Amino acid sequence: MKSQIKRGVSLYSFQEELFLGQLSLEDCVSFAAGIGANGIEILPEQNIASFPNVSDAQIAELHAMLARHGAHFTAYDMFLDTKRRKDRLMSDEEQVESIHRDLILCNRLGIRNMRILIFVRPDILEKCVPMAEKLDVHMGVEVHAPWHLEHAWIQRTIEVADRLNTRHLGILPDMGIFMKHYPPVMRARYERQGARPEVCDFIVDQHEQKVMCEYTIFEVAVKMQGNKAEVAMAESLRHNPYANPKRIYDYAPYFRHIQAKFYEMTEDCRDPALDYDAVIPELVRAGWDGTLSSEYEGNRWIQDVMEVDSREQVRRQHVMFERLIAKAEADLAGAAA
Amino acid sequence: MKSQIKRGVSLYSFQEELFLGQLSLEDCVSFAAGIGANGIEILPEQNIASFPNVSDAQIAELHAMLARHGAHFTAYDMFLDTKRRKDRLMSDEEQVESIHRDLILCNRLGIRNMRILIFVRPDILEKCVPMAEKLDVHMGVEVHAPWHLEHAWIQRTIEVADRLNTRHLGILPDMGIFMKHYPPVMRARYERQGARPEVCDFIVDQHEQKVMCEYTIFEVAVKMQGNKAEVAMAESLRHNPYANPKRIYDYAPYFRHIQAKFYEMTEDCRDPALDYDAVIPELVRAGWDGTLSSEYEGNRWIQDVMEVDSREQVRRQHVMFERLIAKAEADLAGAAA
Amino acid sequence: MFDKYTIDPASLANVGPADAPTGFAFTTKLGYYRGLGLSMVEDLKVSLDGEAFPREAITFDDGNGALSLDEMETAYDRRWVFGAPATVTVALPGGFPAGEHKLALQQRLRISYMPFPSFNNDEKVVSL
Amino acid sequence: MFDKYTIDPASLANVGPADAPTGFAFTTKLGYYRGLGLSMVEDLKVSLDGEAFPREAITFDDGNGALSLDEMETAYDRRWVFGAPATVTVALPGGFPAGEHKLALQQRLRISYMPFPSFNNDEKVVSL
Ligand SMILES: [Mn+2]
Ligand SMILES: [Mn+2]
Repeated sequence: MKSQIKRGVSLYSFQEELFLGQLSLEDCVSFAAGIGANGIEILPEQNIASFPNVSDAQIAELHAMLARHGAHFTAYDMFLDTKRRKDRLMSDEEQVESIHRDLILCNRLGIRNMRILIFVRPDILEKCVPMAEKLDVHMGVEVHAPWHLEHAWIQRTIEVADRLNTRHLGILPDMGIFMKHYPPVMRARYERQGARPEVCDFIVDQHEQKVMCEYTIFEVAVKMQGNKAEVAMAESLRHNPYANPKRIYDYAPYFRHIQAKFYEMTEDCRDPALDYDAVIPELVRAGWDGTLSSEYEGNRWIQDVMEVDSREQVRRQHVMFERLIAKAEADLAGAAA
Repeated sequence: MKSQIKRGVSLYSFQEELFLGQLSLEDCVSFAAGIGANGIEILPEQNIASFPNVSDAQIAELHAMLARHGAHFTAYDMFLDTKRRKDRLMSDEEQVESIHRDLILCNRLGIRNMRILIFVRPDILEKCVPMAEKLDVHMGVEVHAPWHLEHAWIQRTIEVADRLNTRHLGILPDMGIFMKHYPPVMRARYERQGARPEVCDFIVDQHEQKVMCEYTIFEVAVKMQGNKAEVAMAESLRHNPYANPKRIYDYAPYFRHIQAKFYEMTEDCRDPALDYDAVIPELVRAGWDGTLSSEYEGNRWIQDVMEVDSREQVRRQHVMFERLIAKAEADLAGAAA
Repeated sequence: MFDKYTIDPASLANVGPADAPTGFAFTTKLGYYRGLGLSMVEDLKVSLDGEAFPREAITFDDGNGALSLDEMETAYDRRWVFGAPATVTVALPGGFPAGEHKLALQQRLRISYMPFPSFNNDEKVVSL
Repeated sequence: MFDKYTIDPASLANVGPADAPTGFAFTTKLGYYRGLGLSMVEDLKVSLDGEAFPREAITFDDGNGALSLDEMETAYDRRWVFGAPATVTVALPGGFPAGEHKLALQQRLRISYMPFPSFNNDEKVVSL
């Protein structure tokens, strides 16, 4: 069975080089298309200087640029500045208005998937469903660690989607929720900041065993009297639980796009931390046909000691995707035969 | 469809009266049998003074006492004192030995379900499976809040059970994991301790919305500069997430006994906090035939202002069980017709 | 969970010769929902009007023989049964002082499945 | 996430008359992974050798006109574009002191989806 999974890249992946002016938007798109990841996820607030006042001419330019490389947009990452004013939060009406603004720009950019920040309230999203339906944009709440697919906050959005029987509200999983092993790049940075190797070993082992993070934090902070870097490393566990990859199969009808978060790919194109080995087969089994969109977030863990090469990291991830998708297809065909 | 769910009571429910000597063990059993909850869950370390050296004569007495009331044992709550010695933790061998001791006593008591404390390591349990199989005792790891059925720590036990293909290792869910609403008895005690009503309102509302607890704790502790009782109440959210009740259906093959935790039943026999309304239909739908074993834990929240009446609380819960089971049966029959 | 019940005020009595008491005693129950091996009772802190007695002044007897708190730490074969009163004796020449005093007890327990000790605190105004 | 890049040391220059500088200036980028409305830049704290300048001494210009930090708080219609340098000017009669000095910058940002402010810190030894 040939899977219909598509591959792409979020421009978030190239934030280091984009920030430093080492790569242009077109460089990123050209590179992505070159590795077969021609679905481009855009963060207008990062990648379009004129945001939110984007002209038709600019949009035409963007589309022409994509066309030059055989690429296309897959998803639009929205933000919602509820604290824009210091004196008060945005009212509900202002929040809906801000999301409408993004839905409209998303539609003008020809994009049908919008990443919704996880903190946006389900009742606000409910109010945006009519506009999303009209513009045919799927609003996917980003399921980001330490939340997980089964978290009650996420279930509230699922409930709204079910109740409205709409295909324009759902989720958008960030694969950071499937952290099976503690990322070596994170550990290494905490070590450079002064965490002792034996304490790092302990924290990594506790994570490996899936011990409730609060226990580990207590052990490190109180019993071991850990230093600042050690306590910070232990506290990082709070943000990085390991969700059950099997659930990605169950919720597949609720998402059309995945942020394929990663922190580091090894030279032999393996992810030492996130459980893509378990996730990809579930996606293939579900017959899912959305886009796996690379979201490299390793730059901040290594920039203190080395040059960041986001392109090489993304390239390795896509080698892994091709390998794992092919394997899952073969396994599924084998099981069916 | 007539469900096969059985009803029972854990002696844990009567801890207040047992501690104070207001009820004897037989009083508890007699009461439980009187409300049709004739499956008795025992905590030998609470209820048998001679533990762990329980004689055959004592066991015969216990059985005779149960027989007098038409009751029987359903489950055995084990403990594991890994920190028995101050100078070191129990070795793996000592842990296995302690669990063997409990398995043997469990078997001598004629009990086929053993509650395993959640902190017991899966690899230790794996070593105990042969003995559990020999004695035909199901070892069920208590899935207690803030863990939940999908938590990676719990999944490790499920994996061991699957790998060994054994029916003698699994889980034992504590219904505290399904806290849909914040318990009024908890709120009330924090108010008596000095929490201001408006801050309590905020915390309850955040819980109701299923906001990630760390945000609420931060708001109360830092932004509102909450007092000690308020911060303690906010921190209580960390221990009381709301797990998805639908999952109880999926994991039904892995458990044979349920600790039906509750903090308070209203006069009209409703649980204002835990989502039995959603859980019971899943159990009925799964055709589950284990025991719903009352675990009343409200005493510690009210004993500062009123007499605890554990029997009345348990009675109300069983009225609710009968109502919800009958309704679920009728709904399922209606759906099938 | 049973903090408020852990001092039995009616049990207060002096010990030693009536005319020259060597201390006082009262009964207490383990404030936990199950029994516990004595080696896991890390401390029984007694204070009078806010003044704590030294650890050496305390002895414990569950009916099976008196132990110092240090001896308790290795009493691996003895258990404090759930709901069972035990006697705490405090060495204090002259015995319990006349009149009403605030008697406080803190039980510190080492519970294997909890990362931090479990404390049970009680405080009652008592007199002989 | 871009803390270490937020001070551009090559940009350091005095402002005002060459013989009587009224202060100094340098360029900085917003140390965040997207652009942000200026009203959400809560503070730009500049210090020299550990000594912080008063908030009133700082002005910000993203190329669209200089603003005091207080004015920035209500500049709802302006955004600090991702990766775009802006000029921070510090009032200091005489300009940047001679020789090497430790220049530190802290950007405090109000990020709506985070309960606490986001800080970007940079510190570099610079000279004119
Ligand atoms: Mn993401
Ligand atoms: Mn329980």
